[in-house]
Amino acid sequence: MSDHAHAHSNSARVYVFTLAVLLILTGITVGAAYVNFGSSSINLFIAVGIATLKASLVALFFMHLRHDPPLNAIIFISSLIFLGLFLLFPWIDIYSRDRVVPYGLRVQAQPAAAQKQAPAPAAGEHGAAPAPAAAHH
Amino acid sequence: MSSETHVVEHGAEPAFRQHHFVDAEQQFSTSKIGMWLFLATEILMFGGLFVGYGLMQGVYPEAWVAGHHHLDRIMGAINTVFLLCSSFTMVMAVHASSTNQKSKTILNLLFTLAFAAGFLVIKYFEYSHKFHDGLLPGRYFAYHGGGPPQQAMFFGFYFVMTGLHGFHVVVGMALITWITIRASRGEFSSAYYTPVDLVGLYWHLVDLIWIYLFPLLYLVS
Amino acid sequence: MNSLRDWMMPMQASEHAAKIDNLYLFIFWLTLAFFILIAYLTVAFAWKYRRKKEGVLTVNLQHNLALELVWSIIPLILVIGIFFWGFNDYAAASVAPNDALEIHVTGKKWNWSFEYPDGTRSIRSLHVPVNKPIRLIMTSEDVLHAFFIPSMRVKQDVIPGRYVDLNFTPTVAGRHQVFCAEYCGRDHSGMMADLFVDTPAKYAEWLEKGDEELYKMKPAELGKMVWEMKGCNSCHTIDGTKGEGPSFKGIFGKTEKFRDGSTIVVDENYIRESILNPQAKVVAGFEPVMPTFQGLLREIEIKGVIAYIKELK
Amino acid sequence: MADTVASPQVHGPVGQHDVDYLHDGSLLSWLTTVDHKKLGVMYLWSILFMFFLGGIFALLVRLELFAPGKTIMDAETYNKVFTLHGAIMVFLFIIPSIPAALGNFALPIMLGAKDVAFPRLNLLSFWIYATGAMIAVVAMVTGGVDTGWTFYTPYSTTTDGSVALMTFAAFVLGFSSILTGVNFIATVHKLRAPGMGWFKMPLFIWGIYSTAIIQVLATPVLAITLLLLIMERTFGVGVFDPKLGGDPVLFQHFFWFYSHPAVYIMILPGMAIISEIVPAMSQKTFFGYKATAFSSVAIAIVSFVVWGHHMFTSGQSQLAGAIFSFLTFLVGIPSAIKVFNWITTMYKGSISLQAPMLYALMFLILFGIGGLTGIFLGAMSVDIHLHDTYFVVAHFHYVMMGSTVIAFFGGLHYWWPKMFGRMYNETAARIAAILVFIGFNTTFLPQFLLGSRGMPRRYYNYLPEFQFLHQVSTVGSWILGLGFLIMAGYLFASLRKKFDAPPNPWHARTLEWQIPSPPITHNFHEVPVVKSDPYDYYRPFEPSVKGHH
Ligand code: HEA
Ligand code: HEA
Ligand code: HEC
Ligand code: CUA
Ligand SMILES: [Cu+2]
Repeated sequence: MSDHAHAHSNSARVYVFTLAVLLILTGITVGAAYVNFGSSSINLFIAVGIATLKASLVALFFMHLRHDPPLNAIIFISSLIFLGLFLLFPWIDIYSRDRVVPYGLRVQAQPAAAQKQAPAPAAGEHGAAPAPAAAHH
Repeated sequence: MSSETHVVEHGAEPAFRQHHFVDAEQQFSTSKIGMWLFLATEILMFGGLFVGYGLMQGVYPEAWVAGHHHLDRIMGAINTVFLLCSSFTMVMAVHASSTNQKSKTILNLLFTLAFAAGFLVIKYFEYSHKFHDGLLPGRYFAYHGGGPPQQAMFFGFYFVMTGLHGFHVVVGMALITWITIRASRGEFSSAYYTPVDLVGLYWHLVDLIWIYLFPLLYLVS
Repeated sequence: MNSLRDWMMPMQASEHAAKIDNLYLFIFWLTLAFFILIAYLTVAFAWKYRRKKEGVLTVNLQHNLALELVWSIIPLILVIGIFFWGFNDYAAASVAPNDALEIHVTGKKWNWSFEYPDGTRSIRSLHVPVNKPIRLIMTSEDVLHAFFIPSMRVKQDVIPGRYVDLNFTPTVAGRHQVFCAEYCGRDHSGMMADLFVDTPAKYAEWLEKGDEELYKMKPAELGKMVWEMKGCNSCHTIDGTKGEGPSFKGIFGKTEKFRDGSTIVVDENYIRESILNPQAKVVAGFEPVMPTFQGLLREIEIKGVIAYIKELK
Repeated sequence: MADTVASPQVHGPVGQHDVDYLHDGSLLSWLTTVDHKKLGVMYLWSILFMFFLGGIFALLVRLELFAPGKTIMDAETYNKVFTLHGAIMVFLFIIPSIPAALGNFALPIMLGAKDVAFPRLNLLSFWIYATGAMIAVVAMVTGGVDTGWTFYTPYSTTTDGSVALMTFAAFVLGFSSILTGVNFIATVHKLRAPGMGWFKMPLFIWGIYSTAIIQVLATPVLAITLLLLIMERTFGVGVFDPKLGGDPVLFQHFFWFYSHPAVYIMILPGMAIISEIVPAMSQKTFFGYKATAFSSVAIAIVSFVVWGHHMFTSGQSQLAGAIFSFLTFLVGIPSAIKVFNWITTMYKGSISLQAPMLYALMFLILFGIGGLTGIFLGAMSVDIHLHDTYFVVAHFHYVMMGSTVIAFFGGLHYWWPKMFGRMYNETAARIAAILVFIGFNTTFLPQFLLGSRGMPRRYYNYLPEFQFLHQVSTVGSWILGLGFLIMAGYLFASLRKKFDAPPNPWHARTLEWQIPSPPITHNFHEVPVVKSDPYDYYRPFEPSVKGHH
């Protein structure tokens, strides 16, 4: 693209190429969303995987991390690592909370049987009764 | 007694260098570190929303599926393309300004602005469509088409996430306008194009966040 | 040693209290030792090496690997030990034995209410038999609260929209203090309850007869409380509007029509029958959905309801 | 933010740089100054005011608790007062205190730099702080806040008052903290003087640098948490409210992901000051320099993964609780390393017992108590009993007030001559220090006992059996107040004197002591060249700055 300095036309070519790959990847994600891979978590995995690929391309080429001093990449990556920790621990908590839903109550806790135990809060609004922990059983 | 050093410092130095930096190189790389640190805080801020969104999706999968059916994949995909292209024109602008191509810099910045505006226009149509259907966040959720009640929460996330992102787009556009003006005044050259570079980094981050927002909000079922 | 414990901690009144106290005391002595070490060295060095002459050069001590390893590794081992000790006791204390007596606890600004397996309910006082594992199944109706019994060494946040449990085996009969330990607004500090640990016989008697306070209340007041606490209010209003069941307002003395066309003048006996055997006569315009309260209401409470309905003119 | 770096800066005539920074420019010019020293001083006065305000609320809390029942205010007022006490002390005082006030002043000089990396960002950060403080004050007078400083949902989303405004204030203040952190990290990486390698940096820098890492990585999460809270209050977006399907325990995860690291935002700078005072006042090489430097970074990183220890009774899963408990204990180790290194540094020193050192000694003892009582709380079974009792209140006052604030005042006494060019009255300073020490322990030692005996916190009213200990505590708070009153007296008095402070009253060797007191606007006439380690007290002094002594 750049008709001006030869060395730079090289990097312009890299940008065009990057954009092309990004657009193709976008097409693939959208396409993949229409295909059922058998389980929604596979679809999720694919979508997030492609997004990560795209994000890496943007970071490496458009944001120049490839040529920058490593410190910038370290900053970028540590922010992702700490974000990962932030996701990890609440996730561990929410998915291992079973104990606190008392064994005997799981079945009873359905609104229909509400007459004999402490009334479910939110005055019987169905969805609002025993929340997160019970919901995924 | 210190005049000697001062002479050295003030020698043929460019006007943009601030007094506490030794040379332009140091100033440039310092600004970059500062920008990357700022981007890290942006990532963690948006990240908090992604964490909440992801955890709640695990808790109410049906509501999330039902909610995302209301989003228009095509619109989302077009917007993705817009932002990717704008990132490309942005990086071209940075490149042009670093190689002393003033008019090319300005042109690319204007392209970037145009793509960003296109993004907002499409967002506007998406939003007004949602408003019309009563697909509003939280308490204002007034959709009568049925489905799990936690869709209200899904749309809470949808509006907070896209709203915060949209806000960043607007801020980005303001910044781009500002450097376009400066570029037209001829303030940038291969010796000094830091503002273009930094705004570019910011703009790519806005793109980068959308790269995740798009599949997570529009595509995942 | 025990007197130190009794000075620092409340009475030990549950099976696992001693375990918690043992760890507490272990950490106490351990940290006290470390504290004395630190404080002694600090003060001693400050005094011994206080400046006597200005401008002297001092020795060059930069590091000493052996020493540094010692003071990193010894605390490391100690804290890992403390972790396992604390975790074990915690896990043991939070598992309910199979034969636990299950009592439901509801927190609501700013009261605790309790429901026993036989349907008995009480507010602000919890009765349990001694030496029997207790499992409290708790929820909140508004904001977070926390159920805290210092002498049992138990505490658990009570969360709206969710059931959490709390397990302990009381070993000392008598009255114990219950606090709300999670900030919940104006009367947070007044959100207390009494825990009465009774002998099994006394506990049974209490279930039968209820709190002494019931006998002190005016019948209509008691009736109002029953209406609120036993869930009558979920179907019966007191202002004349129709709920799932007929409103209580003005029914006493009124002639009631039934589904089968018969009629009756509402009196004490009819109300009593409606509570204990609701499907015997179903009021016209309503479904036969009212559950029986046979065994769930004490005689005195039924009398209270009757008195209350009489008052609702 | 881009423009903060890159705008032209016109230089005045050479002679102008010789004016001391306090008298350089009109009074009004302070408001738009980009000089890190002036900004440090402006922060200093702001946070001291906030400490005073928070302290007044603290005295009111203690006064109310002098007797059970109503003493001077009703329950609703009490709840607002302790909330404001906690929120002011945390968000407006202690978090900005050491980094933004003393750090801003000392850090660039200690590095041999003329300013921080982004001076205009520094100014922006100050004004964001001022705006946040203003919003907080508005929130206080328009309804107040009664949620506790932790803003737990669903109480905070349902109670009346200016909760949204107060959370917004904390949100704004967060950005101030973030920008300070960004600035310091960039400064440390890029503006070190020639010869100042990473391991030639004073330990104060290491501490502030570690703090800045936390500020940058944790504070954004607070921002988003508070934003979600505001959304929930105003739009009913129910992420945390169970009535809307949300999860209140998730709020606690969000809150403590920031607020636990935040307690290390408080203590690391405190430790950093102690690492400066102890070698200087003992005229001794720092023992275990590298271990201390790395332990700061280690604390900063590990502190991100222990937040669940505030939630052992919250209904989080046992597994999560166990992981958090384990990691909590690991944080104790780097702290232990530091404590032992400070003590060993004193060994065979030539220890001056002037005011800064008195504060350092107090710190060692009080942090010992505060840190070691953290071990009780980290043990899951014991915390079940102690959680949300006065034991916790006592623990965190020992680490925040007894350690960080004491270190802050130590640092203030240490750098006061440099900042303002005047010496304060040493005798008065020693008396005040001793009063503070006695008053502090009288106030908070009894609270451990209260807590272990079962007295819950945030209680307006209490059972008669707790009264005696509460009274002792209240009396202690008066002694403490008296100590601070005296301190305020002699510090203000010193400001009315002429400049009388020597450049280096403590015979310290870090760079800030090699320039005049108070420093000139651009700190150094020429770029200093660092040759020796910062604490080489075993050999004669080899200045890094030419022309000064
Ligand atoms: C400056 C602030 C600060 C600091 C530094 C700390 C330091 C520590 N804190 Fe603290 N903490 C708070 C501020 C702080 N804390 C606040 C504000 C709260 C309450 C918030 C609220 O609810 O409102 C709190 C609450 C709190 C809790 C929750 C209590 C509850 O609510 O139930 C816990 C539990 O684990 C805890 C633990 C610790 C530990 C293990 C450390 C460790 O880092 C301490 C490490 C130090 C040492 C251990 C001492 C030195 C070491 C030695 C002398 C060597 C020998 C050591 C051993 C053998 C172990 N803290
Ligand atoms: C940096 C943090 C910090 C600091 C320094 C302090 C300092 C003090 N705190 Fe605070 N405190 C908190 C942070 C802090 N606190 C937090 C986060 C909470 C929890 C809030 C919540 O639950 O949400 C809390 C809660 C808290 C409680 C518990 C309330 C309750 O749970 O019901 C109590 C009770 O005693 C208390 C007391 C004090 C006292 C007496 C001081 C003293 O050290 C104050 C000393 C200062 C002064 C006295 C002012 C300075 C004086 C002058 C300049 C001279 C003028 C003097 C006179 C007029 C006498 N605090
Ligand atoms: C699940 C709903 C429900 C609950 C809970 C309930 N009721 Fe009823 N009740 C009804 C219905 C429906 C009727 C009318 C049909 C009938 O007579 O069975 C009724 C009828 C009555 C009547 C007769 C009223 C009349 O006008 O003839 C009395 C008295 C009464 N209930 C008392 C009580 C008391 C006391 C309680 C609580 C201890 C209670 N009910 C709880 C549903 C309920
Ligand atoms: Cu209920 Cu505090
Ligand atoms: Cu913590």
